[in-house]
Amino acid sequence: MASVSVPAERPGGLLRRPHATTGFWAWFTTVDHKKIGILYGITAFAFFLIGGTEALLIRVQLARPDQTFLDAAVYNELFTMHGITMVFLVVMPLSAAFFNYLLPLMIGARDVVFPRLNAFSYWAFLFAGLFIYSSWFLGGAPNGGWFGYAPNSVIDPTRGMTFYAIGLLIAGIASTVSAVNLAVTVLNMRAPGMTLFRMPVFVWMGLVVQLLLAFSLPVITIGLVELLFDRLFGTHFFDVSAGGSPVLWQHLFWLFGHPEVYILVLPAMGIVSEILPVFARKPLFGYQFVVFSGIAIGFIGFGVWAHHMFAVGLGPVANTAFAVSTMIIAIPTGVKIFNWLGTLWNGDIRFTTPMLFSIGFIAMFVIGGLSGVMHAVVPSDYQQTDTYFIVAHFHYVLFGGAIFGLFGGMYYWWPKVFGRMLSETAGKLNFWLMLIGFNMTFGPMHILGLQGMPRRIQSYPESLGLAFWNMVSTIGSFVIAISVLVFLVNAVASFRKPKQMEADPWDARTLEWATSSPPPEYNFEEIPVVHSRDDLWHRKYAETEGGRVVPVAAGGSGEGTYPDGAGHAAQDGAGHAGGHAIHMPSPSYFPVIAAAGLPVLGYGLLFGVPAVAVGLVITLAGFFGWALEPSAE
Amino acid sequence: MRRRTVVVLGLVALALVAAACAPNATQSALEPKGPEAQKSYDLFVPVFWVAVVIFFVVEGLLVLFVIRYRHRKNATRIPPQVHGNTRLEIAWTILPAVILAGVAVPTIATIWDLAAKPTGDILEVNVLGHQWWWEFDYPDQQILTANELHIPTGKPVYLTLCAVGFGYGAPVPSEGGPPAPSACQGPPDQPPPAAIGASVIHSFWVPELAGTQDVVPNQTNHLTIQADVPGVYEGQCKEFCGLSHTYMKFTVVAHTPDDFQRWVAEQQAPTPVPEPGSDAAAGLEVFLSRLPSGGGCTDCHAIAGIEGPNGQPILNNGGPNLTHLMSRQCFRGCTLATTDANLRRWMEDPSAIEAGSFMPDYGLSAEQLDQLVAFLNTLE
Amino acid sequence: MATLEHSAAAPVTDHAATSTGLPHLKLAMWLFLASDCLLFGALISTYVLYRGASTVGPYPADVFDIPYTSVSSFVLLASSLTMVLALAAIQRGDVGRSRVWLLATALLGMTFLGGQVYEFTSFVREGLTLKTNVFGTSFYVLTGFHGTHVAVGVLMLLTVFTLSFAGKINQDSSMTVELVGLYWHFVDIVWIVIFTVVYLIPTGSPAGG
Amino acid sequence: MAETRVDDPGPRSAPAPHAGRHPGPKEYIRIAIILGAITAAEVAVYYIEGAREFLIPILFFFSFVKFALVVLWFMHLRFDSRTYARFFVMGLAGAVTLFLIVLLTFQVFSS
Repeated sequence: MASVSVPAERPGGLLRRPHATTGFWAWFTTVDHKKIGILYGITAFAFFLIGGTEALLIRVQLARPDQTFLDAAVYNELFTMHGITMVFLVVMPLSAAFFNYLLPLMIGARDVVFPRLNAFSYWAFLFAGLFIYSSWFLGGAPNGGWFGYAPNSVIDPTRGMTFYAIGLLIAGIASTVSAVNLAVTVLNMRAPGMTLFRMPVFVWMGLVVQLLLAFSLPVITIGLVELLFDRLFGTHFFDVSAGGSPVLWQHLFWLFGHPEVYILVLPAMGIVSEILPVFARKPLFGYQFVVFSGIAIGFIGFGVWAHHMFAVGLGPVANTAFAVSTMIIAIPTGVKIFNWLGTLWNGDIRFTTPMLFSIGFIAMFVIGGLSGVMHAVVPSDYQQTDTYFIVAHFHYVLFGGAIFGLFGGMYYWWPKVFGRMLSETAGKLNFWLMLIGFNMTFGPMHILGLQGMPRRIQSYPESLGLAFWNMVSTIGSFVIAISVLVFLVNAVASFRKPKQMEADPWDARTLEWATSSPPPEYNFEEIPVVHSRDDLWHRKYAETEGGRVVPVAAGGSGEGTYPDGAGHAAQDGAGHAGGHAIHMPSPSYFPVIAAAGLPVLGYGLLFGVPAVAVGLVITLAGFFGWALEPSAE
Repeated sequence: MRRRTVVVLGLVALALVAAACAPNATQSALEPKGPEAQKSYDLFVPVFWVAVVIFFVVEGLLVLFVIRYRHRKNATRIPPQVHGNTRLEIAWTILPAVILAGVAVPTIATIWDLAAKPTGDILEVNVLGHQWWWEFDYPDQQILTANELHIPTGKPVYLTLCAVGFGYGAPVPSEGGPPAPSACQGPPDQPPPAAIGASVIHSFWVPELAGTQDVVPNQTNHLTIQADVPGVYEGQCKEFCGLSHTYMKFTVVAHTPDDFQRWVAEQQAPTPVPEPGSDAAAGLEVFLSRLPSGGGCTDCHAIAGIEGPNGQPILNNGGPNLTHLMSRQCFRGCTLATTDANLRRWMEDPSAIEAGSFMPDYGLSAEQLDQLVAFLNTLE
Repeated sequence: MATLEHSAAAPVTDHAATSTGLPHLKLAMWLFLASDCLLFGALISTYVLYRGASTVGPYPADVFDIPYTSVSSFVLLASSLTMVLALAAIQRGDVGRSRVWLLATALLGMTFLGGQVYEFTSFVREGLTLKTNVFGTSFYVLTGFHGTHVAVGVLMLLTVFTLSFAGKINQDSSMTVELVGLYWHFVDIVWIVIFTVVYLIPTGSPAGG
Repeated sequence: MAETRVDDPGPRSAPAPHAGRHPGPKEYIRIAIILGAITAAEVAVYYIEGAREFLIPILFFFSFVKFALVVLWFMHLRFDSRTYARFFVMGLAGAVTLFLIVLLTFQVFSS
């Protein structure tokens, strides 16, 4: 299905670069980090709706004991796809959307360092997602859990786990490429004066996440390759009868899987660290400590993977070591939370929707963090592992944490991206419904787990007395669904409004608010020169000797005071005077072509060698055209 | 804000209450019934309360600040731009570290405690994880049974766990014969059990008696369980192990030492021979015969003391050993009661009951089914 | 891949200043190589775990031909030399000589690949396939992965070689050659490790490990 | 994550295309000869019966030296900015430590 989009890209005028930067087809050839960010966002949100629907089906099946609404096969496919979708096709790309759109703006750059590579990453990710989902129609979706434990994932007779392996490999390529791209962007593309310790925390978290990706993805890549070879070519990596070890897969998976947790949550932490200061009207408390704790979390995050394997029988030495490292990682996490509290302290807090989501993030993430520490208590974890207690824990981290943060980010930057405000009323409704629904759904799961409900079971007997809280949980999940609908309506409605938005509606502190909303294609007419952290704020406000803060002459009204400040509010960036002077990279056909080859290659591995060759040819053709096409129009 | 906190706090409070006094929670980690489970529980409770305290402190501050420092109508004050405070930073780095250290010490002690093999008077049992049922092998008692683990109270039971694939048969004990080798090691002339068939990872969990121990192919794990009071304790496979993972349950039946000895004696008693001409005898014929489809019960199931058509001993090949089947309360991963109706339904079409079942549908006639049920009923 | 990006990076960064003072592509390439370390780390440790774990032969000692493999190691080392010479030449602006060294490097790389193909076939003849045992499985996948890296390198070298005739490679664009060089040397150091860990270090008893 | 200490000139500095002069062909050839010699030595040690018990440490030492020579001279880490080195060491050290731990949990080295 991926190849479907190729004909549109037939390299007709070979090596001549497309010009159009507007219109439908321009989306396929764009290399503009902002457009690519929007593409990431829309795609990820679409998958969010699908993954959420899968979750609802699971909840319906579990609403009452001994239900037969879904049979075992479908149920296993659903919880597997729910996990894969939410982790790889929702939270990761949604974070990528924010990184793509905002990192260049926040550091005062005109684009990422390798714009076409950036486009390639997006298309590869999209095709990976479509590839995995095509499995529903081609003999069954993955059914071995998102963690795909061997040997079960190897001996499963359906094609599902082969789709899983190939799909995640393609997604992995996409993420690795964009990780290198964005890391170099942050290091090398900063505006004059934007030293590392003047960067917004969100940019810092972006940098850390890209490095986590760069160093953790290769490990799962090898794990997936070994799984794939076992399934396709009869190798024995995880074949016990030949002396293979199933535990090797667990190491390779969790060596990636744990850093992945921080890959998912650090972006949200960065977002919250941007939103809190703006609406508390104070700078972030203990900037350096928030940054360093973020780095520490990323670093220690590589040393805790075996706490997912306490019950495997690694022996007391390993369990002790990983219990300790796991407890240690709680410390920098705590530092972050206390600094956020410090930011709120003595602030002048405005309860806008972004702020509500950020406060909700802190409140919920604390719960997830605390239950996390309880898992580090190994003997206690012997009871909790693989029960709904764990499910509750990581949903408090990844939903109460990541998703709340990302929603806050959407409300916060929506006006910047689309030049229109989301309705605050609908936003608040969205927040409260989601908060209540979320706690109704996942709070009871703590109890269920302790009462003896294991994970990944299709039903449970009446006798275990699990019925009540399961029903509560199911009802809660539908409340969440309603809150998401409210967001959808809000989003659609916002496009009914005219595009009338000043550059800096929130009276914010960072560079992206210094240019028009939406920003012109080239972001800044003149690359700003940065003099301090929260540079924009310092251009709007000054401090008297007494430490009183007073607006500077120019404004504080929210008008940025850079050259090319908020001048172009209404119009489209491309269309104005200064614009033509600035030379931006031309769109290109080749990223999408190069990416389109990958799923074709994947189908080839599944359904017959010829397609492998075709896929390789398409991809190589893409890259050669890429290398040879002129750099400008 | 208040509303949210109420929801949150309410849930946490409920979590403890509801969990502590939940109705017939027969598989609950919160009701330890033996020293091993107690050790986990004794760590869980204090850590939980520490967490609760921290929770109230942090969320309390959050709510306090949010209320205290909310923006008030037409207040024009811009708060002082405070950038941080190193003393505070040091404080809230060290304080958690100290608390965690306090948690770490007993944690580590207990890890090693639980890992140690119990000494003195213990019972040893091999636990074999199949897709999707549990096999229990008592090497010293020469008993091989399934889905029901019988143990004496007040005595540590040291389990040796291994995962085996379809086609592996634990060596059948035969009365009078030489003691069968330990099932997890397998017969000397065979490769180790895990290396046979397509075994997958399972996880042995009976929360009221002990924490989880994974059952991993090509790896022999150990777990100590102990029950202080007689009773039936529910257990379940906790690691996703394929299509019918959900239905891989088991029970641990704890007897007083005397009752346990009685049970052992029962299990060791020779299999009664059905009197000729009875339905049961006909059922035994069906059991031993090659069925139209070419297969037969004895391909997988053995019964101590019953020999094959031409006198050869029957090996268990992946199916539960049926010796004294009717002394068990349940079968099929302990999700069906051993009633005539259930046995009949099961033999009639296993995969109708269990997705992906390894037990074939031999298209048995109604008469054959009746005879088989009659025969199985003699296996008390 | 990074090399292919070269042209696109240019327009955005015409004001060629970078915050760190380091060229984008070189930074990217080093980051990529750093991440590739973990790729091979995973493969090599898989091999170390399985080298002695096979339940049936042939075992490493039965198939390895050290003299033969050491020759291929020499070839790959030599290719590293020709690669740096190519770089030195282009940095001097001596396109002609650089071209020759690039071609030499590519040829040496192909020789190495040829050698690997021959080695694989002879192993298969001795009864060691991907499916024989965990040693075969982990050996072929590790060395095959490395071979693929070499092949990609050869492809890049030949591309650069061809581009040089189009006058696309000159003193100013010596970065392209340097990047291909970095990649190529990385492939070489990976082989240095493989040669020691896989070939030279003797395996314990088939049971052990 | 050492890279956060990236040399960080506040205002932009034009990139120094080849920070620190790279060595010339002569030095490259010298290095290559050393590399060849070591490889020869490796193979030789492999066949010397006497060296059996020291074989593994010796081999590791040799390959380490070769590795270092290529990285420092051919890949210019000795001459280029430390930032590249920081990245590379991050990956390398990470790989070595992580996978050593993994192999240790398998008791690979005990036999």
